[in-house]
Amino acid sequence: MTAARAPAPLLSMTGIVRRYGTVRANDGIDLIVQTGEILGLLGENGSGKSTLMKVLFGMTPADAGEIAVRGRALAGHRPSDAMAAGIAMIHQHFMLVEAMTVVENVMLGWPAAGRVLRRAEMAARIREASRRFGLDLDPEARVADLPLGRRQRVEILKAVLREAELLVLDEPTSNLAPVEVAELLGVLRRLRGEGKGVVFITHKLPEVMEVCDRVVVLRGGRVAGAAPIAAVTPAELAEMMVGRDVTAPHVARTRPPGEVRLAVAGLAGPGLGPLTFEVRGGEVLGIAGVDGNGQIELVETLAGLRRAAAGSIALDGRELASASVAARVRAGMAYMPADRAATGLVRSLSIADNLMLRDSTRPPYARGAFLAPGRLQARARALMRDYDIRAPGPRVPAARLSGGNQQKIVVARELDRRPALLVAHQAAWGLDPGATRFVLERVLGLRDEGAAIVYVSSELDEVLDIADRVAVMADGGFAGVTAQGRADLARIGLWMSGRAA
Amino acid sequence: QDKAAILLPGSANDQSWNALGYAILKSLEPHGFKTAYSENDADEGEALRDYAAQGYGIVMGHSGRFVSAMEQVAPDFPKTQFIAVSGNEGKAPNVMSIDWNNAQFGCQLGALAAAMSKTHKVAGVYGLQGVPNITAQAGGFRICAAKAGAAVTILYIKDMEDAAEAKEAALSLIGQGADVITGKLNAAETGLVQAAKEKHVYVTGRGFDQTKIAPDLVLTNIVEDWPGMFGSTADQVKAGKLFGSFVQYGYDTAPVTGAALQYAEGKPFNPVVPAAVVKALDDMAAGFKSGALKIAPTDADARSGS
Amino acid sequence: MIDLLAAAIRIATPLLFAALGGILSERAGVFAVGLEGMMLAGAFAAAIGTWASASAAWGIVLALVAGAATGLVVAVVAVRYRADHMVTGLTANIMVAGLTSYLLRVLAGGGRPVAIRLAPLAPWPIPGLADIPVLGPLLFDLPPLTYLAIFACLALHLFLGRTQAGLTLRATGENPEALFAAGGDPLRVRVRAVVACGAVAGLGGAVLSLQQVGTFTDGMTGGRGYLALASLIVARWSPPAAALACLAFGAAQAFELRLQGSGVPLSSYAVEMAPYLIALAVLAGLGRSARLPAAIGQPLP
Amino acid sequence: MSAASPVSPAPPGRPFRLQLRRDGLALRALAAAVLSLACAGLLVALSGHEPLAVFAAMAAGAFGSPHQIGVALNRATPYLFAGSGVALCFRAGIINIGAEGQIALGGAGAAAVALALPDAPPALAVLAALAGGALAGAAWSGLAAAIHLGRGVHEVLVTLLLNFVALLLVQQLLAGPLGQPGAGFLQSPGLPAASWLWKAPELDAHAGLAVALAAAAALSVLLWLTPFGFALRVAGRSRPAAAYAGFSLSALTWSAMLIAGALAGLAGGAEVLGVHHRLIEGFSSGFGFKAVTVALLGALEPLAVVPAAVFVGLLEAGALAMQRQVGVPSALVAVIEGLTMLFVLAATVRRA
Ligand SMILES: Nc1ncnc2c1ncn2[C@@H]1O[C@H](COP(=O)(O)OP(=O)(O)OP(=O)(O)O)[C@@H](O)[C@H]1O
Ligand SMILES: Nc1ncnc2c1ncn2[C@@H]1O[C@H](COP(=O)(O)OP(=O)(O)OP(=O)(O)O)[C@@H](O)[C@H]1O
Ligand SMILES: [Mg+2]
Ligand SMILES: [Mg+2]
Repeated sequence: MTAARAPAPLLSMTGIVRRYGTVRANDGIDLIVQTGEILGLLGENGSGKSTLMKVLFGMTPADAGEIAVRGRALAGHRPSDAMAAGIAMIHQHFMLVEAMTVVENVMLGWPAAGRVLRRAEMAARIREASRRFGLDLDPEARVADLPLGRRQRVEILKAVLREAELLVLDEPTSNLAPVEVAELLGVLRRLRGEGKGVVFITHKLPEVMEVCDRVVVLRGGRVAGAAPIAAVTPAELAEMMVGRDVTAPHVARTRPPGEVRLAVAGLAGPGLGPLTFEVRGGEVLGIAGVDGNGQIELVETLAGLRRAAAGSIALDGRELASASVAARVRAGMAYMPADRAATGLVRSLSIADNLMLRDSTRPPYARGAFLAPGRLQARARALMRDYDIRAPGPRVPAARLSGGNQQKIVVARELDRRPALLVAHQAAWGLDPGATRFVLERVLGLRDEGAAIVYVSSELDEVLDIADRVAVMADGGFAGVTAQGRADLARIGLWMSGRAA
Repeated sequence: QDKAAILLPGSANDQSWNALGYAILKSLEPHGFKTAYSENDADEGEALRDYAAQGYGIVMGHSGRFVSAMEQVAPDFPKTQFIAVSGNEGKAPNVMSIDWNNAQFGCQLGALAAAMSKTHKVAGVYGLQGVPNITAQAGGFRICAAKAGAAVTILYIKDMEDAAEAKEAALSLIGQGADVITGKLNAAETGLVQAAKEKHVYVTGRGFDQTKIAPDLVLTNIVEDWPGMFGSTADQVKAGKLFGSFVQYGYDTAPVTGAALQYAEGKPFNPVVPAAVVKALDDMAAGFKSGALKIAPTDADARSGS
Repeated sequence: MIDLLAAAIRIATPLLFAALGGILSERAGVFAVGLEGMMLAGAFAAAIGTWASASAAWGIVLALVAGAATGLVVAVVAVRYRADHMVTGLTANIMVAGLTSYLLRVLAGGGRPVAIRLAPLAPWPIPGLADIPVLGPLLFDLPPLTYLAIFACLALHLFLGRTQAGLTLRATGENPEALFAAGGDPLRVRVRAVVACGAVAGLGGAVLSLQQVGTFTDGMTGGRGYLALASLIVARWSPPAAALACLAFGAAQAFELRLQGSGVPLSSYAVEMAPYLIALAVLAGLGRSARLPAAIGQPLP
Repeated sequence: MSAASPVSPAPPGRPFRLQLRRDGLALRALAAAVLSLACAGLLVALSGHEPLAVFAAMAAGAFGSPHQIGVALNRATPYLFAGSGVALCFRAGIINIGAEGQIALGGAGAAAVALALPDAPPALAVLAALAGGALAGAAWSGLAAAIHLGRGVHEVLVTLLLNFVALLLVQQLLAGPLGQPGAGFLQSPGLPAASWLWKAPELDAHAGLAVALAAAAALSVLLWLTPFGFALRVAGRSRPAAAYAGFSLSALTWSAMLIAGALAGLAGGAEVLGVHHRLIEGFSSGFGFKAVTVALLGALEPLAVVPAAVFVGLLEAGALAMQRQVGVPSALVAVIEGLTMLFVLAATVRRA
């Protein structure tokens, strides 16, 4: 490198265009990343962040544009070329083989692992690297048995071990507990210290403020703005992203909590309970805690997807612990599962079909023994309007919507039923601030209609914003419950970290 | 020109039953017939109808399975003679079945096997339990071998075309002490001979071809004389006569006996068969011919096992 | 007993080759319903190759080639053109059944049915070992393709577990997108796996025609490809377990023949159900643990 | 559902989706047809025959006369019955390849009922016999469902293995209680004429086709216009989503299997009552596997299975007639059939 010329940037992308049918996911984007820099890539849902990074990594071809790493144009358009150029990517949906062990996942496609696999050597290197970065990992563990936080460590280790120069992380913090987020940000800083470049995609502005050197904001497939982090405030960033105010909603309570609607007593099952709690009409019980502490067991047992080993679930006095899912829906229970890709939606079905997913045997969707396709389309159009689901029409498959709009389908379906009880799990997962606010507002609206709400999220801020009472889950039970909200932050933190996995 | 066609239930290259059917057809050519055949025909009724409509005077089906379809089609083609080879029913005026007397030859094989066995254990491998000509041959074999003092085991396999399975069946019988093996199979018959060859035990086959595989071990073959059986029938059909009956050939219908024991051309038995045994078998044939000896095997005689 | 085991080994050999091929294909994410056709193609090519060249070695080579060609057809239609795996396999079976029978007549018989006669491959006793009582005749006095099957089983086991290529193949069946993201080419892996599946299954056919009966007859595989498919699922896609499963199937069939011979008061049809019923009972006993490769049957993105 | 992963980022399990490629469909289909004809022509030439004459004979065999068309329609009937049932199962993500055995037993059931009611009046005899076929088929698929759901054995294996058992069972029945004593073959006595399916004059197509068409139409309505069909479609694409929607997966599996089994049973029944007029060993050999092909060729849409089944029926009727007219080995029929289907598959239908 000569001193005379400025060194070429680590990465430069120019004029990237990627069209999906008529949608211009990327519409002429320029992006530069320097060595030793953490670049925050922001933008609301569907603004084109993931697409840009997939183009970079060769997961999807670009329609136009150029990519250069250290001034040298990328040879081809496959992940292998990107990796050869020193790029590693941690995808929004992890690219791990769940049935395989950690060490197998690390060795996959890695020439250094040898044609005849050097298993023991690789396992040792994994142990060594995980010590260096403070990421505790058992190389022989099966990925399927790992919680999401651990899976992410596998992805990070893969990148680190391959000595990637540029690391791309697409929403890596969505599923992490605060402790794990802090850990991850530490790892990113360490990488920056080693002179690597990082592209960090997130919807959480505090994380951006904490770790990034510079931000680039996308909107509608174009660069809407860029700035060094020191020059912007979170509010300005939010403004740049969505063009309006997206601070936490303060929906004024229109009536005080009423009678007890949900009464859970001695509820227990594998990895759960026994738990006893009540939720009143017009009350939000927030459940915080590190993922993997019984949240999924609790919500699925409430929703009827898991059998309770013991205990009772009474909704408005009706015992539902052994009722079928369908009976619970009929009794007024709504449920927004965390796993919208596989459970909450059938992505290959149309928006309309997804809107009737849990109500297909009831009017207005069914008329006698038959479906009423005409009414379905009309109803779907109305819901799309009411819940601001942005799509060309109700016949579009859900898979073609951005994550935020997909989540709105779930919200519309579950809230439109005017349920007596809403069980919401990670309801704002992966949503941009605007969409998050939208969901929270709708949930609070339901509260004001007198429904009981159980709001489960690993996002403590979100829980604190919305809940009347906060319970913290640990080891399948409640480590503590408080009605003090933020005033009790210290104790909540203790409950969460005390038995954190 | 007169035309004759045959429907084969399987493939003409099975080196056994269907190949025989093909040979039957060819044997009609010297009698002045133009011939056609179709194998594995998935649509027997349609095939019969098609050939009859094309003016074939003789339409044969090479298995008892075709009788059923013939009964349906025949009324529409009164000038065509339908013949089920190895069937055992006829229907006036123009559906007939021809077969040879499996029981008589099965009986001879039984006596031969018992005489040649040193362990006094003999065995047969067959397919399609319950089909009359199978019952006749297997039952005849058991009755006469048992009468000659041998212990008899009979096995049925799932598929008369599966040589590998037949070979396994034969090997299991040999493993249990049987040292003479017989059977009535199609493509699978080869498997019997291969097993006998590997384990050096005697075996009977269904054609000279099988003698060639193991000349020192094949005792004899039942060689079916379809040309003989068809010869007179075909000539009569040509002359305008139609049959609607079941004709069974055997030693009692000489000179056309329907089948013969043959080791090689003109040679009924392997040289290893002692003259005394040959004499006994010839006497048996004479008995059947004169009517002094009669045999009518039942399902119980043809049962599987010992 | 020894006799039963020897029979089980004989019956298992063609099944094992096909099952090993099937493991390659299914582990790479392609349903191996075409095993029957691949075996049949192998059986045909082995017989006709040996007949034409008078050398069993050529027959075996041709069996590999014909099986691989069948695999290639399946791979092109199911992997490249993303047709359904199940139907592609079934259709390939139909086509191969017709094609072998047709080519036999056209190539060997000038349009006429023809009989091919070959001397079945003789056993190769291993000097020294073959004379051990009991074990010798059972394990060390086997025909060549049986040794090859045992070797192939071990080789495949090591390949899948110990090599980068094996890891890549398994990843293709579990999560092809992850492999793609790791720099691999799932399409190429699948195509190669299915072609290899065909070649190995073709050897299974060669066992039938060349080693066991010394001739080719139409449809001579008689459903063994489907039994091999069942064995590899019972075996949870593991080569050594597949060897055991095939042996178990072989033993069940050998047992069935002996059961009939012992004179149970049942018709032969009822007794012949035994191997299938035993297989079902074993599967039912194993219960729910079968986990298909996660991406099996799914088209590549 | 695994207890360990709280939020699974994995794609939905076992989605089952077939699509017609709409882009340039006509062109692709044409290319497929031309290619398969070219390959078939090459093979014909290999045997020393004139390809054009062979194709002419094939066309005549398929369309040559009303009777030939009727023959083709009769061939299509069992494929249509069984194929639309298979389509329903596949839509629900249940890979049922047990039609082969269900058809065979359906034939046995129909024959048994027809023989048991020798004096029944025609309409009653036919209806009762068809019901007997449907019941027998459904019983067999029900057995598969019970083993699959009760013991967790993969449905492909259960249905596959039960096929072998079913065929042996039919042989056992023919060797025993259903057999015609003294017949030269494994077959039942002829069925009373009252139980024969009505045949259209000229065409000679039997009434089974009409029933099959009605069944396919009914299935299509069931699939697209009822909550039950919706549940099936959801279950076929995502099992977790179906559970979440409140559908009982075991109930869906039971119903889809029973419906498919009954339809396969009807396929066997119609074949026995309409074509053979008796139960005869091997009457349905290969029907079940071909029904799977037909179902997928029809993109798993019961109404689209109709043209797929008729296409295969015409192809077979034409090819079989062709071998009789020209004397090409019959194996060519299977080759042409296989080739055409592979080309059509590659060109038009894909999983998505
Ligand atoms: N495979 C695809 N097919 C069709 N459209 C797509 C596809 N992938 C993305 N899109 C569209 O491209 C646009 C950009 O999507 P992208 O996933 O890049 O957004 P994003 O910024 O990552 O959003 P999020 O924050 O929700 O992850 C969206 O409108 C989306 O609907
Ligand atoms: N033949 C039909 N009859 C009635 N409604 C239909 C029919 N085809 C589709 N629909 C309805 O229209 C919606 C959209 O149709 P589309 O063709 O996109 O179906 P799909 O959901 O993609 O399913 P597939 O691709 O499996 O056909 C369907 O989900 C269904 O509700
Ligand atoms: Mg994204
Ligand atoms: Mg569609």
